[in-house]
Amino acid sequence: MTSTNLHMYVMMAPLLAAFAVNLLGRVSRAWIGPLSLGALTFSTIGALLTLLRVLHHGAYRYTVGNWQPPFGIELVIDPLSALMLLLVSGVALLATCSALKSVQNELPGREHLFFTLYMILVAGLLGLVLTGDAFNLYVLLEITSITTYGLIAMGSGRAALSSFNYIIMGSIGACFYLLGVGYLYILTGTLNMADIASILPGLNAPAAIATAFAFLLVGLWVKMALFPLHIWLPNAYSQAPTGAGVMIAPLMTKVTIYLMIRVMFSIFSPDYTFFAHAGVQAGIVWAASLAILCASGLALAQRNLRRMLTYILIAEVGYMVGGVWLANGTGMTGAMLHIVNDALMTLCLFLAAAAIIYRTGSLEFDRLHGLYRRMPLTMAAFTVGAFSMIGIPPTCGFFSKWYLLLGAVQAQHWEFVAALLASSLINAVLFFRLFELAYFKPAGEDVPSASQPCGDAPPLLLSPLVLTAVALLVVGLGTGPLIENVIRLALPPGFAP
Amino acid sequence: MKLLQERVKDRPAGENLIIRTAVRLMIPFIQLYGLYVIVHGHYSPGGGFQGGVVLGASFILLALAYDLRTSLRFMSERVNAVLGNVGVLIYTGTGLLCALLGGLFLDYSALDRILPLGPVEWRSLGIFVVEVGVGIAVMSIMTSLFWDLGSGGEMDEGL
Amino acid sequence: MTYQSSLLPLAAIGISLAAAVPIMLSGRKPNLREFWTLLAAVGKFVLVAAMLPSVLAGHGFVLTLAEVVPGVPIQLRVDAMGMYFALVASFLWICTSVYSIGYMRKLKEHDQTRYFAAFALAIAATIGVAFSANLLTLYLFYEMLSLATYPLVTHERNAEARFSGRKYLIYILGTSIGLVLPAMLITYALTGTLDFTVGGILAGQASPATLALLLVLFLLGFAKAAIMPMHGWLPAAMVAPTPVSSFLHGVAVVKVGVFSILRVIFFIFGPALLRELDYGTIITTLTSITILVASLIALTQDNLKRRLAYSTIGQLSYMVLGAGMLTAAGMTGGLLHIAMHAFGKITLFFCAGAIYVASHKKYISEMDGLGRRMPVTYGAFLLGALSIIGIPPLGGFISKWNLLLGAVEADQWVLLLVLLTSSLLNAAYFLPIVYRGFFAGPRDTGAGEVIQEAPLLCLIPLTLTALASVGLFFFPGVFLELVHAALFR
Amino acid sequence: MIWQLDLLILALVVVCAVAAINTRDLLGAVVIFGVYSFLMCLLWAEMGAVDVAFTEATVGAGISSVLFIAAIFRTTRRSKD
Amino acid sequence: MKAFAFLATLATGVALLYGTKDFAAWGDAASPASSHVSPVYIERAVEQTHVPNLVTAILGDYRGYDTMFETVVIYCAGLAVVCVLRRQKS
Amino acid sequence: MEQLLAEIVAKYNYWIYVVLMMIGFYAMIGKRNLVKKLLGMNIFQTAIILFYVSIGVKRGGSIPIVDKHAALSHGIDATQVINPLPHVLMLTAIVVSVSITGVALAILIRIYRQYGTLEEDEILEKIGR
Repeated sequence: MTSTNLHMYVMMAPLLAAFAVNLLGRVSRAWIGPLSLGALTFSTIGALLTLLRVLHHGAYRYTVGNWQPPFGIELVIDPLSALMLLLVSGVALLATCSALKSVQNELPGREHLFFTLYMILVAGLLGLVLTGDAFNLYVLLEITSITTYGLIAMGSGRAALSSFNYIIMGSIGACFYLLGVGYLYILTGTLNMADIASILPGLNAPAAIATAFAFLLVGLWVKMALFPLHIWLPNAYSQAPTGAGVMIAPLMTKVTIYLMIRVMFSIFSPDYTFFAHAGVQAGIVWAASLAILCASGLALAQRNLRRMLTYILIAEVGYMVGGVWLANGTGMTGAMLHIVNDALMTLCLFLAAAAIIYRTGSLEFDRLHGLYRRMPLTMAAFTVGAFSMIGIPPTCGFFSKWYLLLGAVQAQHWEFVAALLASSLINAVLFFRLFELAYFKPAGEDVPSASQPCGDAPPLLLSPLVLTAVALLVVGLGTGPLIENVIRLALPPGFAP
Repeated sequence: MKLLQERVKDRPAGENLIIRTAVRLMIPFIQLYGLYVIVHGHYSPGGGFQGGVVLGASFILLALAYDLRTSLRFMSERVNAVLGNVGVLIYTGTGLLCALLGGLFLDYSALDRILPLGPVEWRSLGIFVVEVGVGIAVMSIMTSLFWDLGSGGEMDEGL
Repeated sequence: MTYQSSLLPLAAIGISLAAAVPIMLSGRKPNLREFWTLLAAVGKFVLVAAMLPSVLAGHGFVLTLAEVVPGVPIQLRVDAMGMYFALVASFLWICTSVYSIGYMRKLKEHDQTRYFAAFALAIAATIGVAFSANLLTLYLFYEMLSLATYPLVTHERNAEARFSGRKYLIYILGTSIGLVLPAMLITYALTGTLDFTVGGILAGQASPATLALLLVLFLLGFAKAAIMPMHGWLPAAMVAPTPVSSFLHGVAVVKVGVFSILRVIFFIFGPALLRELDYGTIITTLTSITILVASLIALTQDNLKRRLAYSTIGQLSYMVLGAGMLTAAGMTGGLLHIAMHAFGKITLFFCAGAIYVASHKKYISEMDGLGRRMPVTYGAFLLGALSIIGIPPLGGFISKWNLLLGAVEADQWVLLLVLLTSSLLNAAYFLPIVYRGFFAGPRDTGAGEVIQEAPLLCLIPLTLTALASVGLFFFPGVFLELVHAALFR
Repeated sequence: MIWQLDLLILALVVVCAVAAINTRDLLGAVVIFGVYSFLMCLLWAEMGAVDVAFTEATVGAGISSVLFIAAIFRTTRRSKD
Repeated sequence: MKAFAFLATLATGVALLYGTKDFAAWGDAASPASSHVSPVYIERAVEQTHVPNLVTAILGDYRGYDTMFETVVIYCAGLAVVCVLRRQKS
Repeated sequence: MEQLLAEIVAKYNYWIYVVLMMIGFYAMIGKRNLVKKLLGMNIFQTAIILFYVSIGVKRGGSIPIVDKHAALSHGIDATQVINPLPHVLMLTAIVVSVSITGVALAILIRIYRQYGTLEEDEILEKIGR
């Protein structure tokens, strides 16, 4: 095992574990837990080592199959991708603990299938983070999509229909992306991102490049559910099996936003992205502001915890897209930081939702009464997550919001400032409404108390939740070093925060 | 006589001796062709994927002409699932082996350390190995896809 | 003032934060739980007091907790102004703890564990605000205080408490996220720092219009200072148990608001800048209106705690008004009023609580003749009221005298008029209570109902604070010294 | 490369695509789609993409159609548009 | 809905056609797509891999990473179908 | 005008691909029958494949399978062989396409089991009920 291949092992461990789970899991259920947790622990440690290595020795490139780029497929391991690697594997590890328990509960007898897809999804996300090849990105995007379709469709109720809608929208997104790649290929003759980036400035083909740019971005926007293109997300994420939602919700949109950053800066240059088309940059910030407001408003109308969280998720997508498109270093720093923070916050909230659903069987608002008394630790962690979403220091949500706001102030995009503040306030309303429900109404008014199991969720559900809540605080207080050591290096040149 | 009548009755509509016989005769050739496509992918159009599809098609044909149970007799569900895993594992395993042997991931020339045939030969061989893996996986998955879609997941009767 | 790195400020904050854990764990053993509370209270006071000599000698303490934003770490710093506030708050916490124990036990309140835990968190946040080295850190503790007090406000868990809780949050969180946060961001974007610097950081960094906007955002944004129109939460929050009202809504929370505003005025804008732009007028206008209107409303309130609440709103504006005068005496008076009002008002609230504990009466109109049965309580009430009205020989006189001086110094006769009128109004809404207590004939009190003094654990603190009010008139030394150090050194 | 043939196939492909999405009988639509795939595969073969054509012939016209038909047999042939 | 779909389709189509404006002529051997990376494949693939079918050579080796995931995609599809359709055995 | 005509003729493949793409896209978002949506998706994807294959074409080029010995002994003129890279990409795309179709069909079967219909509006009606 040489350290050159470390990131490959990080990515391959979940993939191989997936096959092992499929083969051994059908023999005995007992294999599933150790295999998946073991693989993900390995990945997390590996990702950590990769990150340290990148921080010490600088970014490096890796060519699969030892073919010189642009002939082979190139992987890029720079600070941002190493950070994402750690984030994805870490979040997946925590989510898996919870999923093991809730899947056992919801999908008895099909755990090995679930976890095979699940681990492949993790591998796909890890692969996405690493890749430096435009077409390889498409393939991996499809891997993550197809596993997600399957995982979501395993849910009950309207899951099948939601999954089908997701397939249609997801395919449109992927096809648009593929079209964009095609346009770039026809112009440059290569698929390697860095190579494309070096060729593009010398080309005289404004129409085709603009088209390619537009299609790549729209494709990714569909995948990440930016506001008007979000319609598939709330149903899909809230109908999915709990175990799947816990992992998909924090990671999918975040990784797609990371990909958008990749496309914007690794394929195109910041100059092209922001300044080549007058008004586009400002227009997108406006659109993101609108997205934040609308999604937050829609969240107010929800009466189910998980649906509410999905709308918040959509609003958060607006945060990050807007932040990147503010076109200054601070905004970008905020967006990148928010990728990390939002993944953790969403994970925390979805883990809490999973624990609640495990105990009470429902997430409708009128079933949440008296939860503070029944599940104090779960609710404490949930509260921390909610504070982070609202943006209360010293949870990490505050600091990324701080950078986003600061970027908006510097770029004089007051509409974005207003949207962010309004959405924070709406989040406060949303969560305090929940706290009130869970705090004031005594349990067992409408349900016989005998059927109400008391006490916190089992340790397998609770420990990742508490860990995530602690991580929210730790990451919040570690914002400075995180930005200084990692994110600052990931910004495109000329964009100091 | 009565026995014969019952037999005719039992037989689901649309089944036909000619088709069955023809299919029975064709299947070995189809499978042989599938294998050829996989193996000969280096020199002619085709490769693991196409060959795998052709191989899978042979089982589908069997399930179409007879019924699902018959095709399940030729290739049980369990074996099929294992084959699917094995196919993908061959590919990923090859890639990983290259990395473990000190080369880069999927760099087949690193396999030279097992048996010195020369890097270029190993590349050719590596491509062959992974194509076989793809073929096995695709065959298995295509068959399973049809089984499941054709029976609505019940795995009892086909179309 | 020189600063040396030290863990003391963190310890002073952390002791009650840490105490929350054993408090929660020992929920089933009330004695043990309250032992922890008292231990933390005394420990905190000792820690704060331990830093006092050094601060008086001009040597502060500093501790950087985390680097979060370039130029703006999460940093604790003990300077004279912070020391002054922390000293008041941590001393009064001891009194309140004792009082709480008596009050809660007598009333057999539910959820006492959560109550004491939240209280500990709240005081930690208060001291955190006092020791913040920059606006970001201050904001952090400010929010922490808002959230820690929410369970206290909604302690009763009935519809009214829930409604008040909502109102409280909407005002406090709404303003801090909606107004302070953008103001802070703009400040940071303009100057690149949020550090509390003597003389301010904003001078010459922005246009007068921007500065005016910032000032208004800060003034209204720190809604805990209850400057109208952001005062609505304070009367609503009076549904909380009386110790909460007395300590948090009489002292800690509201003064945190005032303290934050003063920090901004002195160390972000800087008196010189405000004087140059003549923006003191903005502050004085807003606060004058608040003082008069709040006093008038207080006159009409029959619920004792609500009357005290409106009185508090008026008195808080005194402090900001003093700072807004931008003269030496005015600023001294404003700052000093924090302590003087704290001792007076906490006495009044303690008395209100004692009356409730003893007689379950909330409305002033029901309290006729109570004073004769509860002479100690009513005596203390009188002292507290006199102090707040500003009559010598009580502490309130010193600060009010300085405020009046400041108004004269600033040549603001209108302000002088405002101060004098409001003092009259203060007397008008406080003295009748005492009068009714001692001289109004008792309406037919049933023979079976014998009203006695509240339990000893309630009486001791309120006597102590009342006497302290008197003592402060004669020995304001430490506080005066700290205020002078904060303002002029 | 014979451009007349090319154009003819392209025209047919478009016709088939339109027909496939407008046929109300789903089975018919799928069969037309099979034809469409086959024509596509011809087109590609003629463009020199033999491997793609081979794949499309086995997958698009073969497996895909069979899967569609299997699913339609399990569900319904009816379509309103 | 139909009108919206039609408009969206039209807009996409127009955008794509607008983009083709800058393309090199169809079938041009000197177009960038055919002159940057692919000639190297054509000229060196046989020498480097001993596989005369260039598509197989690229598929299996140069872009083998893609193909690996392609196999995983189809594996996932098979698995997903089983997940979705099979009812749990009681 | 003539130039425009020449332009159109020179790029007719692209035109056709755009038309196919539009047909498929329209079916995906405009049609209410779920199977039709799926057919649209397949048409969309074949359109993209057509586009990619068109990229690789070289006038007068031969198929990308070369003579091994000729290649090893005296090299190959790259302009005479069709660009194989788009073909490789499209093989992958076809596989992805069929995979997604398979999953989608399985989900369709489940939807049909659940609601007894494959028309979007009827399903929505049933859900609303």
